Amino acid sequence: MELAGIELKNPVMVASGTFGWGREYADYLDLNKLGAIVTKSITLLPREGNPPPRIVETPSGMLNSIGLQNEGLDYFLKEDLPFLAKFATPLIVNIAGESAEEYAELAKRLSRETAVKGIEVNISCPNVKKGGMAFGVDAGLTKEVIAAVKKATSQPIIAKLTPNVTDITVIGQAAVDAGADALSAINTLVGMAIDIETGGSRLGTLTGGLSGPAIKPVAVRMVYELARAVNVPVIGIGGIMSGGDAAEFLLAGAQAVEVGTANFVDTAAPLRILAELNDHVHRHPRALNLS
Amino acid sequence: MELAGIELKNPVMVASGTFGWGREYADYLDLNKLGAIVTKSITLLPREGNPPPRIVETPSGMLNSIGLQNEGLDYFLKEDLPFLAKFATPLIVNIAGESAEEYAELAKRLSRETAVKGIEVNISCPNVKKGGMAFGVDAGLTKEVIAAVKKATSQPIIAKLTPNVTDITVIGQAAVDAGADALSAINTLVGMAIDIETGGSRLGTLTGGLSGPAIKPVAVRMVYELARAVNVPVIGIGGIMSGGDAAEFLLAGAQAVEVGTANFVDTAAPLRILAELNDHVHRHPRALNLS
Amino acid sequence: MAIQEKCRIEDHKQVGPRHYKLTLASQYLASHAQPGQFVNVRCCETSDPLLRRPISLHRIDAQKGMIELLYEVVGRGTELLSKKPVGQELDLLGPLGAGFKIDPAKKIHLMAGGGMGIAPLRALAEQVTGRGSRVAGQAVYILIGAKNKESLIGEDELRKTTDQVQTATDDGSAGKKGVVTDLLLDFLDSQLSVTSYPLSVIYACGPRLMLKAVAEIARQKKIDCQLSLEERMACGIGACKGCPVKTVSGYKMVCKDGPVFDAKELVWN
Amino acid sequence: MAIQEKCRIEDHKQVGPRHYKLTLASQYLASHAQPGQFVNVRCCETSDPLLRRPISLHRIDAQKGMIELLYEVVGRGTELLSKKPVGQELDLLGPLGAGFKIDPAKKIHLMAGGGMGIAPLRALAEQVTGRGSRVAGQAVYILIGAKNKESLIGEDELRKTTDQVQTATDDGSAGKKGVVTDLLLDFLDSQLSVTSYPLSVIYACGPRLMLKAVAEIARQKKIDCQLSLEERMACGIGACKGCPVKTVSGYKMVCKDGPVFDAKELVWN
Ligand SMILES: Cc1cc2nc3c(=O)[nH]c(=O)nc-3n(C[C@H](O)[C@H](O)[C@H](O)COP(=O)(O)OP(=O)(O)OC[C@H]3O[C@@H](n4cnc5c(N)ncnc54)[C@H](O)[C@@H]3O)c2cc1C
Ligand SMILES: Cc1cc2nc3c(=O)[nH]c(=O)nc-3n(C[C@H](O)[C@H](O)[C@H](O)COP(=O)(O)OP(=O)(O)OC[C@H]3O[C@@H](n4cnc5c(N)ncnc54)[C@H](O)[C@@H]3O)c2cc1C
Ligand SMILES: Cc1cc2nc3c(=O)[nH]c(=O)nc-3n(C[C@H](O)[C@H](O)[C@H](O)COP(=O)(O)O)c2cc1C
Ligand SMILES: Cc1cc2nc3c(=O)[nH]c(=O)nc-3n(C[C@H](O)[C@H](O)[C@H](O)COP(=O)(O)O)c2cc1C
Ligand code: FES
Ligand code: FES
Repeated sequence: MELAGIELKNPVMVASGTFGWGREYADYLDLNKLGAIVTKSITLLPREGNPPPRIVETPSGMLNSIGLQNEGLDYFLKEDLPFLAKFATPLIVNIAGESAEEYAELAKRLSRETAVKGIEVNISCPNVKKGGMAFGVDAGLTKEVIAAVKKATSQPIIAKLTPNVTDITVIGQAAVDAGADALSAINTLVGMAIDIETGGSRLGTLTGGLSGPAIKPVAVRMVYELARAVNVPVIGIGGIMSGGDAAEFLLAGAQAVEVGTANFVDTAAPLRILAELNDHVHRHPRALNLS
Repeated sequence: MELAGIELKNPVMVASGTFGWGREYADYLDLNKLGAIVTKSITLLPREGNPPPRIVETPSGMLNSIGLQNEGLDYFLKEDLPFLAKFATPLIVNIAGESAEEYAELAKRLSRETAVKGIEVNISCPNVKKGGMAFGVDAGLTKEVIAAVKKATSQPIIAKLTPNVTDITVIGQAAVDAGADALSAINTLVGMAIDIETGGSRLGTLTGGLSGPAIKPVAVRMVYELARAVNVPVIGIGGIMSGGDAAEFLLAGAQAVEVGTANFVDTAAPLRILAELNDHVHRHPRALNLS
Repeated sequence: MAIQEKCRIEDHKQVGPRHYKLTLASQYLASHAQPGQFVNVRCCETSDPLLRRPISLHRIDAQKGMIELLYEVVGRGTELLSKKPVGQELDLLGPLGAGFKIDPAKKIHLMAGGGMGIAPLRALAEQVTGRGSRVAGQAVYILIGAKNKESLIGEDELRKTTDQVQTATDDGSAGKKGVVTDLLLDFLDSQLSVTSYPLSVIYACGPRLMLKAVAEIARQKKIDCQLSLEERMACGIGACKGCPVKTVSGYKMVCKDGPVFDAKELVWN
Repeated sequence: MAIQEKCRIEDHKQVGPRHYKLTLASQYLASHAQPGQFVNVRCCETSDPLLRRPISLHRIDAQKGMIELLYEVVGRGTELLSKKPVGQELDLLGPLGAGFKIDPAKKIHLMAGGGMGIAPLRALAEQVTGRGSRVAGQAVYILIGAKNKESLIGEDELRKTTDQVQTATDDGSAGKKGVVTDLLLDFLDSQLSVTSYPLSVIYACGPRLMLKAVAEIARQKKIDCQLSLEERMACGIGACKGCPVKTVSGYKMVCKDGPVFDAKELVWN
């Protein structure tokens, strides 16, 4: 199937930051069978990430405050890309920066790589002090970043949106106006967990990003709103654990989905979800009935 | 304890819409022992509410689309208030309207009742076509409604905020500027659930409000943000199931809490939570350590 | 008055492909519950699944201080419930709602159950016949519909209460081929004289479409009819307004005003 | 290579106030796991609690195709785990991480466990001594610290592997009154000649503060030291970057680069 000019193998991809650099999951499932691989966010320079603890479990969800730990673009190009390039699965590289220029530079250098089939622009990470979500909550800054990326690359661009906004369609439309070829939603909701014994945060940072089944109802709603508001494909993300969950996003208007937190619970999640989804679609050739 | 001029019996109240008119729970717990009773939202005229289904369970949460079903102010004053007035527990009446005038009228007529000790202004209900959340996502409209209520009553006013905004402190500050004596947060997150067999909504409406443990991390974060931004007391709401959860909100800066969805799971929830909270506070006289 | 109580599981048996019978010790419920009422069951201690699950009282034995529930595993809540071992305690809220009303003027009791709809009918039949022993002048007829032979649960047990049990299955694998309303129509048309209609009452429980059809039959034949409805619930006690059903006097709550309603009250769409 | 596998519960016993020993059938894990590695266990099928729980391999028996886990109930995940009956299957991911490294040049193996920290030491001791039978020239000493007598778990079993087991409890209700580092210091100062230090290695597992103290002792005495760390985990396989520990070369992942680290690598704060 085709999505915004990317030839996906199927509609079930893996979500940025939850599937490492692919390598980590290669023992557990056949990477060739994924709809696409979306890498963890890459930054221009290496980032050490946030202090531990970085993970807190919450009811039917988890908070993370990874803080975009990664080795930077050069390392990625040298060490990770060659591995990922070996698979028949399209590779979508997720990028994050502290300024529009950084995003543009990342996009420019990545588009030289033939293995890269698309760029997902993370303007929605809640775990960094500069950049990230600060862009994605502001229509003007969203436009600025996406326009800069658009100018820097001819690759398909997916703008990854944050749910921490009053109206996600405003941000989505801004991204489309600036040249986004697709939208993905949602990144994590900003949350907190307090250690009642110490009175401090249960994360090394004050806040983290909430993911997992807990956020699915919010994610489905936002995908529905986006799909009706914009004329580019929407990729649904948020709490997908089963083929039924994936179907829910497709019915809400998504063209494809990304599986995130589920990878931690079940290393075979994306392929199991794909099988369940195919099975469901088979039984329900056409079911779309939202008013 | 005192909160914004209301003499609470303790910091654990019940949340609007989850405790009926008190009567429904009177068989299960001693209403005299609650911090305060917050009524379901009352509107000027009777409201029939939304078509069924109105409830969908989600992972660690639920969506509701009740749509403010209630018999209207006159009925409340005649049938429910006399019952509630019998208890030593302070009564906070939650009001909802379609215009600032309606809110003001409700507040005016309620303040004549000596049994009413405070008014919680619901500008955050996501389940009505007019009014409700439409006010609470807009700082200007928030000001308008709260100012109108302020003029209409000398009772303490609690503005109940919606989490479906980019920055809850902006709305909170607007409410305070307009005269709110306290803020309560959060009301439900807007969510959707789709029936994958039919393709339609699993609710009688398209969207509903997400409540329960799933939303607790978001609620704690917003209470934390509010408590640092405004100089009136904040009441914490969202997914409180245990005394530990309540403690988390108090550590985040809330002065009191409201227990919502937990009432459905455990009819003794508020008093159990109060006992657990007291026990915790006893063991940790002072634990507040957020940077 | 309903209470929230932890009840010991005294027995827990699989009685069909996905069907279980659960016996719980509760003197309170056994003495206070009425046929048609239900309990709201907490199926797990964690927050997923979060809400209680409503289950009808299948049998109410005040003497033994026991109640029985009959349920089908259809999702995660009932799945978790089915795993609970004998000896463990279950958190119940009940008895809830308004049950069947037994009008002493009625002599002929027609009970129609579709699928798991037979669950509350056992308690009702036992009540009408005085818990097992037939009562003079009261006739109880039970009509059961199910998908197939395997999901036709509880027939043998119902026969202990009345010898008038008729069955139908969608695929004809047991009893008559057809649905429970076929049995009802057939019964009314060929086994009951029209003059007995005023002395008769129909009680039905089952899928919505079945209940609608039963209501229509009752309306046409002018027979009193009580229906036990289902709706998604949160509180189960009338507090959340989460379980509405349209009636001639507006929305009523299935958990509090029902689950049993007079068919004449209901508005179908 | 690690795999995700459903393993049958062969035995499941309470061995302490909140402590359990779980025996699982897995030829794969039993043949591939190394002491110090762990498995990531799915404690429930619903989404609350959501994440797997890391548990060390307590025993690894390739011959029988069995592994044992020793764990303490500290929260909801382990609570649910403790309820799993024999015969049920458990979803495991493993063997994960980098375990203890056995350096053939070392002859004296000092193993210090605090609380549940003794869990991986059993497998390690058995490995060093050749699974139960003492190996000539290799001495294994096990030092255990616990809160009190009741939470001193597995001492008897460890004595089957070595007769050199010393214990300490915070309240003195068993063994020496004190903590495990007291035992260690005492041992190094009065039972081991300084000349043996280069032939010795300390392995430790337990609370962070204990490990920090052990590392400091090892540094001062210039004894090789391997520490098994704990951190909150999501993926358990190095993919999420969720379980960092500060090392001299930046953050490393406890799940992948550890859980066992050379003490010299770690940066404490
Ligand atoms: C008053 C009342 C009495 C009932 N008595 C019985 C009984 O005696 N025996 C029995 O087996 N079942 C009975 N039910 C239905 C029972 O409550 C549901 O089957 C159960 O809640 C499903 O829970 P679950 O978690 O297994 O399924 P879920 O995973 O929640 O849902 C699976 C499917 O079950 C259906 N369902 C879920 N909840 C309800 C509900 N509250 N009402 C109707 N359908 C629902 C839906 O179609 C859903 O798709 C009764 C329901 C009500 C309202
Ligand atoms: C590599 C590794 C090996 C381990 N081996 C064992 C073992 O062999 N036996 C054993 O009993 N325990 C072991 N643990 C600790 C075990 O993972 C935790 O006790 C368990 O995850 C707690 O889950 P819970 O749901 O019961 O508690 P939760 O409700 O999640 O938390 C209760 C408390 O447990 C602690 N905790 C929770 N998760 C972790 C974690 N991942 N690491 C450390 N502490 C945690 C926290 O202090 C928390 O306050 C190991 C941990 C790691 C990282
Ligand atoms: C541990 C973790 C790390 C993540 N890292 C990134 C990241 O680097 N870049 C990004 O765009 N999103 C990141 N995300 C967000 C996910 O891609 C996804 O949008 C979000 O988790 C919601 O989906 P889920 O509920 O299926 O996990 C991360 C999420 C988690 C849980
Ligand atoms: C069934 C239901 C009905 C509600 N009705 C109202 C209402 O009438 N007015 C209102 O201000 N909030 C209403 N709420 C929101 C709750 O008061 C509360 O803010 C929210 O549920 C979050 O808290 P919880 O997670 O503890 O339930 C309702 C919530 C639920 C679940
Ligand atoms: S379930 Fe709450 S009113 Fe019926
Ligand atoms: S738990 Fe994911 S990297 Fe360690």
